[in-house]
Amino acid sequence: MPKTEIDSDAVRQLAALLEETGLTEIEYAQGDWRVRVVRAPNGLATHAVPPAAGEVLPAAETAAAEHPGVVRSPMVGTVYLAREPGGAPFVRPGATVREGDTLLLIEAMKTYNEVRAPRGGRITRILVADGAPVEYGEPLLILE
Amino acid sequence: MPKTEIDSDAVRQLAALLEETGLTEIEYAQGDWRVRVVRAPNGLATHAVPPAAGEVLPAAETAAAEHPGVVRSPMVGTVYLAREPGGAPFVRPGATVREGDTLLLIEAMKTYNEVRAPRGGRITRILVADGAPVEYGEPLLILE
Amino acid sequence: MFEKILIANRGEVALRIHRACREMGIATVAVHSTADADAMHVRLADESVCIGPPSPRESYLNIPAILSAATIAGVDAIHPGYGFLSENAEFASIVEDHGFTFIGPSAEHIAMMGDKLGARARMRALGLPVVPGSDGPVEDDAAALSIAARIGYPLLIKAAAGGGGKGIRRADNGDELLAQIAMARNEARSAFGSDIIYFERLLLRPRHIEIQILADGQGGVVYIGERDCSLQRNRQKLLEEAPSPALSPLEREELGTLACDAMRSIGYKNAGTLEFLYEDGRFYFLEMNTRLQVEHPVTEMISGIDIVREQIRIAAGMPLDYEQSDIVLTGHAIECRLNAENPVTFAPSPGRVTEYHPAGGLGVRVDSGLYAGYVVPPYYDSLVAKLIVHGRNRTECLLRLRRALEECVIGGIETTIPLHLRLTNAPDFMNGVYDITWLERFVTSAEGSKTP
Amino acid sequence: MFEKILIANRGEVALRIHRACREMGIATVAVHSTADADAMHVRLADESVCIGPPSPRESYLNIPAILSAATIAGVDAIHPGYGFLSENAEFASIVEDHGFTFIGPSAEHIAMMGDKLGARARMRALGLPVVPGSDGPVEDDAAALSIAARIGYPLLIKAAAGGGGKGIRRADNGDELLAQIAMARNEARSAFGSDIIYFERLLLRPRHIEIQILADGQGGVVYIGERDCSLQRNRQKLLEEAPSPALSPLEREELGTLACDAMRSIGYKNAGTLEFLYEDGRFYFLEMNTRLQVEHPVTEMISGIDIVREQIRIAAGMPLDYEQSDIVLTGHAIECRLNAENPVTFAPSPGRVTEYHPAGGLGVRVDSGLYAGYVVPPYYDSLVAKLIVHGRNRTECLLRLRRALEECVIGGIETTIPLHLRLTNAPDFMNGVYDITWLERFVTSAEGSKTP
Repeated sequence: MPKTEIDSDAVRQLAALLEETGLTEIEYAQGDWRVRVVRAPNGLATHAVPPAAGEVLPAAETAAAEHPGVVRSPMVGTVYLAREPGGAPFVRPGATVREGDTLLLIEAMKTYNEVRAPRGGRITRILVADGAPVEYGEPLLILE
Repeated sequence: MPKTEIDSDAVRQLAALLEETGLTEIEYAQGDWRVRVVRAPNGLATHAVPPAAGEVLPAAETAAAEHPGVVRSPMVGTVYLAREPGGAPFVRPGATVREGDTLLLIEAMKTYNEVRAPRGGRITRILVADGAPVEYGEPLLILE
Repeated sequence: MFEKILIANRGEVALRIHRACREMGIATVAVHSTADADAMHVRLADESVCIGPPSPRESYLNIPAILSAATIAGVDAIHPGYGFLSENAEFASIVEDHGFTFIGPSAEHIAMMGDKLGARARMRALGLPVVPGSDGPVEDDAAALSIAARIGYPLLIKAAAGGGGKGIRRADNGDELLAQIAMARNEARSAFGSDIIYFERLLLRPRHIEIQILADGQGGVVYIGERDCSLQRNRQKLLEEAPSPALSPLEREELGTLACDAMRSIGYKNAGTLEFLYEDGRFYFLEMNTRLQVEHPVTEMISGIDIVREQIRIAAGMPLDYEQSDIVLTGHAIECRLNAENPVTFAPSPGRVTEYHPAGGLGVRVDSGLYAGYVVPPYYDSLVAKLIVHGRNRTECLLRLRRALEECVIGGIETTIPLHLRLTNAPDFMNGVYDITWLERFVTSAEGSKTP
Repeated sequence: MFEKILIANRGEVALRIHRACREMGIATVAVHSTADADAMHVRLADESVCIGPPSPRESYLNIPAILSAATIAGVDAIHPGYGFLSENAEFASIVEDHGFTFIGPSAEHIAMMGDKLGARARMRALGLPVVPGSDGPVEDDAAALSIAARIGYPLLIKAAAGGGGKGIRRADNGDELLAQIAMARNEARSAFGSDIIYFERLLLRPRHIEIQILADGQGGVVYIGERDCSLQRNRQKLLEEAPSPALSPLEREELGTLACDAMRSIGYKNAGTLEFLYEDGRFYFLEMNTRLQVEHPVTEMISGIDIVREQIRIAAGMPLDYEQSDIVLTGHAIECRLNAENPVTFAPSPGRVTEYHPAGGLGVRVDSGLYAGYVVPPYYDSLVAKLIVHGRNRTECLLRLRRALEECVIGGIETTIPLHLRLTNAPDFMNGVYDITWLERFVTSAEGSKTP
């Protein structure tokens, strides 16, 4: 018998629909193709405790956080996009950079640490504002 | 008949999807090929507490408890299979009874209560011993 | 001491009794309806016996079934908890007739206090202040009008055999009086099988303050301070605290001493609670509960005394091993009743508890039979958990209570947690300035009904 | 008082600190590694900042990251908890240099007590009894042999810069001595960067007894009784109780007063613990911990004093608002450390907690960051919950402890609960007859290692 090809995206889509609609089970059939997804209502980890307060990372950016080209902050600190206040930013969206180019500065304990490009590429998005605080691992920009 | 060829990859893929999507069950069918993967959710009720101690109903009889012909105890008390100690039992396995026939006695608070046949039929099993304590709803015998 | 005790109740109080027995090395037998087969106390008990279907009448109020279970399990004593058969004199005497010990007072004392009117007269004769009233049954309308005129309006018409707020009606003047009397008699007849009624002056802004006593029936009687249970809705307590923010040490001692003297003179045996109304510095005896109360933990928290343990010791014939002077009350305690109800409409919310995470840490106690996956049955009381918090003073207690409420997670059903959170931020409550009419106004106010 | 405090720790102690702040109306900032993003205290804190990857060196020991977080969040003070940076003098001074308040003692006092050898000499000079020993570094082998001859065998070779049991070796005679010295120096050099060693008489059957003190640095110093921490395995405490079953009130007062005098004379500020060995009615000062201890709750349970709250008040410059005579110890308390370990082999057992149901009821306290669905990370200490039980006396406490342990459910991972259950049934423990060598023997005995 031939190896079956699982339509993962369809399953993911149904799982998302479960979440969105608050359903616990969806059965879906099309021709001879049929799938059923179930989520038991009880004991989901993150529901058993109050939601995290004062999260630093806004929900809007979680999508960006998943992007393969994301460059993350190597430390806790304050972001500076330019060498000095009002100066020209190191990079702008659309800019092309070579590996090792300085992308921005992160100030921690009065010392300015340069964040350099891990590889050559094009800056498609800058996710942080000048002077914004960032935590470890927070997405800074997207380099494609 | 040839050995079935298990599509392990498909199963692994679905298992991974379970994990990824947080689902607890996926049923997937394609043509005559069909697979169902389940992972018991966290915090199932009965796991979250110690098992009941001193259960009166032994596990062995739970099967009988499911039997459609089961006759249950209408009260807490002590079972007597015969009118007097050492006397002939009201019914024996294999016996045929008419609706209303006395099946056994249950003594509660020094009064003897007759348990009568809810319908005519044949006694296939007696699930309690003479003089045994029974709780409400406990299976007494099977009448088919 | 007893070797095995049957717990003739359900829910958190059944678990409470099981814990006390466990800690005394006494085996427990849980009797339960088919709806409670998965209850926590049933799982923890040494033995369990199913005694009937969900309907309380056929299970938790089913005296023959409970006694059969006691006989089969071979127990020494039966603890009735609160509610159900806990203040049923007939049950108490049948239990004793069958050779078991009833963990509670004598049937006579239950009957004595069950007759609210007789109890009131009795306690009055023993020196306890009572609410001005008819001091006896009200016969005909003529008598009613003259008695009412003496007492003054507004007044309450109450059923002599009443309880739980049933058969109680208010009259603001003579015209209302006769109409209300007729209705009160009908209610009383159908609810309690007796249409005997009496009058009581209606206090408009009183606090509900109750004295906890312990009496060993051998001359040993102590009071363990009071509880302030003024936060009520439809005469149902929602939050209780001890000590009362309104009582002075002198008032506490006077009232406590009066209560103890009365108990000693009637030879009472068991834990007991004397309920009073408190207004303008004066106390009025309402009634006595001859059983454990839902709110007993706040008294335990400030006194260190395990009241259920004491009930069991007393029933086993042991004298109190301390005197009034040994009882020291430290700090402040508050109990929140977490009911399976909508926190605004109070509509019952039974069903599966999907997540359960009680608060923890210093000064926090949770009494609850809940667990993740447990299904709250629709047949019984909506109380599913009690959060009890202790602090060195009322302010510390309030801050800790707020902290603990924020930590509690009960998922899948609605509970009164949001209401309690709003309460802990209400200035009147924070200042301890409230009476038995306050909560009704609060829950209907914007502040009290806004969803958090 | 502070408005915002950064909690520079993780696990149950981070939650413990958060609760104290919450109850004082102080906002909290949780700093955490990527492995702790879902931790309970992170969820409850007002703000959270991820400071690094799982490795403690890059997160909870990462001073620049923690200070950056403190700056960004704009906190007033930093609480170090226990372990990690709590006894790091450099951290304490850097924190103060950056204008934050370190909730703990001065860097000088941390350094003073961090040098075990110096601390021992210092405390001895201040009148505290110490274990007979070399009273200073041991230079060469000749000196070693003569000093050892004076002290007598068996003796312990210890690293001056040591701690946590590292670099400690035993010698039973002169032959062993020189060989063990060599190994001890090597261990010490690699572990602490210093090979300075000293000798100490080895007590064969001592108890570990520690005095809890509070000092406000303004002359106010009190002791809050002792804790008996003799139940240890590989020098790791497993169960602690207060008061000690072995100590007399007179001994308590004598030792407590000595400790307070010593603290007063060095001007110590913060909570602190002086550890002693106790054998044949004599005490020997071991070392002082200048931080909060894991087992602090047992002291809180018998004294009603919130030690973390006191730490914060002291750091804010407030004097103690009570004196020694105000401190009353009531009843008995025991703490069980519930570790994510196999209860027989003690192999770590990290992973997903599928069910979590803590014990409840009267006299039971649980300090834990666990919840159903939480994943215990493999990178840190295995302590996941502390069960603390209080009773009016040791017997009541033991029975309540057994009851509570039976109620605890932690599913999905292995824990030390079964071992604690066996402990509560061990006659020696029930009788309080044990020393620091007892637990090692118990866990390897049939009784101690049988699966329940």
